[in-house]
Amino acid sequence: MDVYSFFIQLLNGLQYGLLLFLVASGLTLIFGIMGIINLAHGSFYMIGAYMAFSLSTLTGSLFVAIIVGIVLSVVLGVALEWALFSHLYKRDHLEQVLLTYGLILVFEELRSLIVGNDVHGVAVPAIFNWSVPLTETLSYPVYRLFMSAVCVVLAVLLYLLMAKTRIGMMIRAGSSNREMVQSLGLNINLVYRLVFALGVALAAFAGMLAAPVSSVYPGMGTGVLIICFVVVVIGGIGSIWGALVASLLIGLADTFGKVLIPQAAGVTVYVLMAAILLWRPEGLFRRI
Amino acid sequence: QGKLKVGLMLPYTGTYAALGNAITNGFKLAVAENGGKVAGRDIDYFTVDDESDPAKAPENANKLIKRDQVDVLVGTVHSGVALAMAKVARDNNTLLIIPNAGADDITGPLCAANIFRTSFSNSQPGIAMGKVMAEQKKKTAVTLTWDYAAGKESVGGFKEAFEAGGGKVVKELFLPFPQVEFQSYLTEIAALKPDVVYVFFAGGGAVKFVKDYAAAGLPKTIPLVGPGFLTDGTLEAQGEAAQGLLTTLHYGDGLKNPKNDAFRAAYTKAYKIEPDVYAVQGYDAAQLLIVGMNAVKGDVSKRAEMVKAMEGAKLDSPRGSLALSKGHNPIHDIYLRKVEGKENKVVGVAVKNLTDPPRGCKL
Amino acid sequence: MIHAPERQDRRKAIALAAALLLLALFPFAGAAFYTELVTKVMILAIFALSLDVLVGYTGLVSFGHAAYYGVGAYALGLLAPPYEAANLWLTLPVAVGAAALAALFVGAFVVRVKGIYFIMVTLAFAQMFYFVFHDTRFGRGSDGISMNFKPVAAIGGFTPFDLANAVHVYYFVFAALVLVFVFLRVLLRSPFGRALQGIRSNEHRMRSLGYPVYWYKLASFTVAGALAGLAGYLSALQFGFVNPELLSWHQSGNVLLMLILGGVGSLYGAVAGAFAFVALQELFSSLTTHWQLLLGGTIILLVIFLPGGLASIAGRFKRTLVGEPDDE
Amino acid sequence: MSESMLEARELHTYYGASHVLHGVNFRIDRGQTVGLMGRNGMGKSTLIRSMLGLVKPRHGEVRVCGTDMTGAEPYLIARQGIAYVPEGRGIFPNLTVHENLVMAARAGPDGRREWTQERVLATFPRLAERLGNGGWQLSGGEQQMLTIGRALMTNPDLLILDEATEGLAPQIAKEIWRIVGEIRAHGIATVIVDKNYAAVTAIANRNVILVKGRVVFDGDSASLLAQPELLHRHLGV
Amino acid sequence: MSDVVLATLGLSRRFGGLMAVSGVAIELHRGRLHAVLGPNGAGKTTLINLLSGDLAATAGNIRYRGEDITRCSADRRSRIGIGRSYQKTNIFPAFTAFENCRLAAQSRAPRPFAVFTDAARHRPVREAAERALDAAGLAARGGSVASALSHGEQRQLEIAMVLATAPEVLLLDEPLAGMGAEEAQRMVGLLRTLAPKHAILLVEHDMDAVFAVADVITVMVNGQVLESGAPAQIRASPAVRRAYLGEADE
Ligand SMILES: Nc1ncnc2c1ncn2[C@@H]1O[C@H](COP(=O)(O)OP(=O)(O)OP(=O)(O)O)[C@@H](O)[C@H]1O
Ligand SMILES: Nc1ncnc2c1ncn2[C@@H]1O[C@H](COP(=O)(O)OP(=O)(O)OP(=O)(O)O)[C@@H](O)[C@H]1O
Ligand SMILES: [Mg+2]
Ligand SMILES: [Mg+2]
Repeated sequence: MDVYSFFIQLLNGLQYGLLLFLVASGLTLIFGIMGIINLAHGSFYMIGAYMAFSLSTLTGSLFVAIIVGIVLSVVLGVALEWALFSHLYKRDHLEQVLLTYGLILVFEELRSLIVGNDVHGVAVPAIFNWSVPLTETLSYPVYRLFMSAVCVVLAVLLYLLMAKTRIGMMIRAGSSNREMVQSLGLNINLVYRLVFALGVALAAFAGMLAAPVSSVYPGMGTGVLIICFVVVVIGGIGSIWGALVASLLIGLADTFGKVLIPQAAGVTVYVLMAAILLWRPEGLFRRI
Repeated sequence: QGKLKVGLMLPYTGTYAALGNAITNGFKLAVAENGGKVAGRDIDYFTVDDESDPAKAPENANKLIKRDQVDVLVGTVHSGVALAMAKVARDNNTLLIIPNAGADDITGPLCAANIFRTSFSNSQPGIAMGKVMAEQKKKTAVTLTWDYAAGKESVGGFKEAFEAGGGKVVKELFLPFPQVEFQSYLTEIAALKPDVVYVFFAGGGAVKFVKDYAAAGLPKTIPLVGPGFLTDGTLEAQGEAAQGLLTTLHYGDGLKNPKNDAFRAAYTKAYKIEPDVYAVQGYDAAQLLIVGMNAVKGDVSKRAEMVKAMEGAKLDSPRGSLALSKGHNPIHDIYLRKVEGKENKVVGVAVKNLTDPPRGCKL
Repeated sequence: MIHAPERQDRRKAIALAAALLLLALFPFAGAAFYTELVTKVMILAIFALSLDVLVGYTGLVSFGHAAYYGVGAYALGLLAPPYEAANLWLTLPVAVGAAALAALFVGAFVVRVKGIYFIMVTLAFAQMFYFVFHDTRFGRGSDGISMNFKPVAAIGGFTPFDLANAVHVYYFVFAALVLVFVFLRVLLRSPFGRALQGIRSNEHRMRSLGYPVYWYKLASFTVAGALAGLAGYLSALQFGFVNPELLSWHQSGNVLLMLILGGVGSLYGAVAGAFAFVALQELFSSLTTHWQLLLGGTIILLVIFLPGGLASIAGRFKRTLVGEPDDE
Repeated sequence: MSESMLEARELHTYYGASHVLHGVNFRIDRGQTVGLMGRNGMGKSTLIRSMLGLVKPRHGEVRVCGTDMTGAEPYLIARQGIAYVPEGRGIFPNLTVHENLVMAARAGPDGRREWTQERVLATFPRLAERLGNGGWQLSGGEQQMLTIGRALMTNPDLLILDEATEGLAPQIAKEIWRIVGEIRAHGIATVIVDKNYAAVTAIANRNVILVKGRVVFDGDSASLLAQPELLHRHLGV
Repeated sequence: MSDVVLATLGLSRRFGGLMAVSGVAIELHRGRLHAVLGPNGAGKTTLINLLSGDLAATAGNIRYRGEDITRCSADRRSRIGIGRSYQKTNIFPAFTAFENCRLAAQSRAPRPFAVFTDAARHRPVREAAERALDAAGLAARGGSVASALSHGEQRQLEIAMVLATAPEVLLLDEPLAGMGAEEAQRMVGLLRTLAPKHAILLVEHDMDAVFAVADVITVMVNGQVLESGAPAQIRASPAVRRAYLGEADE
């Protein structure tokens, strides 16, 4: 590999990693900080992508679609929390796994009933619909760069929210002792409802943002979910920074794995994971 | 003679649900055109959703064969499931007609007297495209596909024909199924600068690849080609990025022949949607069954006679003419198609009466 | 009141005997398809039992248990020579051993961590195995392996039963299920089993009471893996086909579902859960092609309204009829 | 006449099938200090938790500042100006000392902000040294101080201390009693559960003794101390 | 001296910049009850954690009956006879009080890895558990699920579990905390009966109890030993009064 391709591959890896981060951050928020295991997270990503498709066809603009989509996903998040997840905080993880597993099936079937099983594309917004030439044959789509920038901004915002605000403290406190938070006169139920909705919105947002480059297809949620699991496992549960570092690592491992050892491309990230767990059983970072 | 029991084992949920439905529609249309009967017998359909899950395939096939005791089994889309079905059908000596799955092995080493296919084999479109590219005097090619049987067979067909015509495949790239993160491969392709890139993807992967390929600015210098699945049913999603792509398949839009015109009219009338290649394959599956049944006057116990009639069948298919090879695989024209707007316009015949070499079939 | 538990025990014993008899006579009903279906259910029951050791008794919620099921199945797939039959007595121990080894390897990593993290790490490792079979030449790829012959049970020149015969397979699996059940029953009542339950309740205290917790957990993980491998082997034997989906996380999810259907932490529950799961699946898929929607909805309702699984229905029913028992 | 802060009327509480409180009447008025006593397992904590909405009583009524709040969400009850120091500590282990305090900070129902982080740290200098440490890293006594400090940060009208001096060094325990005296001077009511009955009776206006979920004594300290046989029979001293 | 059971030398533990325990030398004798006092955060619990193996020492060593156990795991230490209780209740919430103790006693049974016997049938283990419950005053509550016990009862159970493991060395971290006056008295009585045959380290803030049972007292401040000696000497020490008991104490 010449230096030039090396740098382009590096860029590929980072960009892929940042996209992973966007999904994984919502996951680590709900998993690690709220203490709920939510397998349906991938479905929210899928729902986001399908919303981007339907809404942008309807409104003609991806940005309008994203704004409407965020509102809708917050509503969805609040409704789900109210109807289902609020019953789960006191239950054990096994039941959380199953309930959210059931949700995956439901969402996947509903998707097939409502929008069918076709693959759809979403147009890249006109202002980003151009590419920067890198070599005489290869150019890089600007939209991908834009996505990466959005991811970085979100990472910083999320970190600030969790680590520096009272809301963040309340969320973390709630994951260790809900009763006590209530006894302090704080409405933890409301906070959790909103945080859950935030997590859903993050996943859906990731789906919407990624829709133009990933296209929209059945089963897209589960693929993302699994790799995000690996991100959270490597990064350490509940850590935003951990998720960021792990996403980038996986992005790079995956990209270079495909180029350098194509025979084992599917397993490179898992080997990476095993190696990291051997060194740090609880992931790279634990908590914020 | 009671009703003829037909088991339809097809995907009705999941990624391939649309294909399963189209095949079913096509099959039933042919039966309806035959007066709703086959050799005078009414039909009892038994449907099972195979979910495109090979792990459930043996059980699902058993359900139809042992529980429902069907006379003939029709299915399916997914090659892995079809392979498992073929095995069960062989073990139980049940007549099986495959309306889509392209795994070469089914009509190769695994071929059997009771197993027929009315669709295609994976290598066929590849062979045709390889030949066309060689004729266009392309010297070098790179191939890319998912690392699974269908992809490898398709690429294999391309490579064989392309290199036979004097070209050279400089690199064969594979990525794990069903990953869709292509960026690093695009970088690799840009570095290799071949004359043409042949890929096999379907569904979501096909959409994403075509778009990524265009976004990377590659089509300007390196043309992209592939089997028809690259652009079938995905043009809506691929939009601009797919314009002008060349693909090969045994069917296409704007194909002109009387049978096709009639078929399209009838199908649209019956189901209110446009037919696609899968509907054609389902339609032909029923046509083939009708030929066999007529030869034995509806008496399925005369299996040998029935098989003989089916082997000799010359079907008037919407795709043109359709005959069967020794391995019970279609012999048909493969068309060269070009994407124009939302259509895969047939621009010519890539190979006439293509029959792929029946490797390993002991029939 | 004093006699209630005894009476309950007697009732349980009668129910158990009836269930055994029913299963033993089932193939004589002559419905070939259902014989095979029940065979499959019994295999799943072994699988569910093996997971119950972890989830119900050691408190390790593994979301990657399908990996060992798959390893057991693949062991047969890979060992089976293409043009002749494999020997049951050679391949079975190898399959169980391979699954145990895989579990030992993964367990060495994962039993060090807890809670959600454990769930995720087990899943991630299961995915690793999935991709080993899915993406490498060794595992022969995503299309799976189909075996042309059933293994033979020959010992020397003597072949006690014929595994190409579905009824023989049925009894073979039935015997395996009974053996596994009895084995676990004894195991979980032993001091070792009690220690596992202690670990489930409070691992830290177990350590300070002098139990080498790590090794207990690892032993439990390995035993569970080995039994899952046995189930996987039997499934490969029954269907003559293996593919990576055997190791997929849906499979892991389904077996967890069986546990919760039957009630976690009870061996009867695990077996009942397997039956209930397949029954639900058959029922729903006969109703509509969108049966996954029904299944998903059922799971959700079950988790919210019936946390104790089907086993708790009787108790609840009694309570609504008789009312809350008061201690006064 | 004094106004009631928190009141339980004929409270019956169950844990599943076991009946723990049998018709308890309990009342604390604004500015009062009440000692709640009884042996282990008599229902002291259950009474407190029932009044705070953390356990739902099956019969009876809970009134907060005169309004019926039976079965209300705990946070609504707490917002009436009630702070709770639970037995066995209830710090947030995954938050730092500073965060534990900050997240609780709130003005009292009347807008008072007498207790600030500075004041809490001045009261418990040990906490000031551990400000950036995670809650899980604190010693038992430090956790106890943190719980009390955190309760004070809500500037309550009523402070409920369930075994608040457990694990505190004698010096610090004394400091707690001093604080109770001091806040009483500011009109803040306190409910104290503590095994050190001498310290409690010294400071409380009223004492209530629970036996097996029933009130067997309700009166002022002087009359309790005048009946040593009561103390012996019900508290074992 | 032959009756030294457990001895430490220069034992230290650092948490970041904080020396929670620093250079502690302490000797536990069979037949002697050794109390450790100190203000909150002095390092008492950390010391117990170091002795029991819950924490690893950053410096110094621990010898048990002449053998260096500084690097031994917590479970190994428990098996060779060092038992501990926790300041923060640490029990099996889902099990009955009896089963809590039975599990504790089982860890001493000859073959804890035994796989093919019925645990509940093991007489000696059962009896040990019953004895321990009785000693801690919980005999009547053996059948109650631990999580349903009141706070004070859970504290009693905490002690019962240590007793059930029949250790030679008892490390007790505030055993009286949370117990009512009567239960505390009973516990003091229990400590007295245990003392002759065991080596006991007692961390406790209840001064009455400590001065009633202790043979030796060590006072820790800021991780270091401030003073060590007989109860009378400690009570009289001005340094101890200043640092711990409080100026105005009797
Ligand atoms: N969560 C629970 N589930 C079932 N029973 C409980 C629960 N909590 C307490 N109990 C029972 O209720 C009774 C009263 O308990 P409570 O905690 O109120 O006692 P207490 O007076 O506070 O005792 P202590 O001084 O030991 O804290 C006890 O017998 C206890 O066993
Ligand atoms: N894991 C830890 N990380 C950082 N600091 C710690 C950790 N554990 C304890 N400490 C600190 O070490 C010091 C000693 O703690 P320790 O628990 O030993 O005190 P203690 O003497 O038992 O006090 P108490 O009487 O309050 O229980 C305390 O200041 C505590 O904050
Ligand atoms: Mg209490
Ligand atoms: Mg301490």
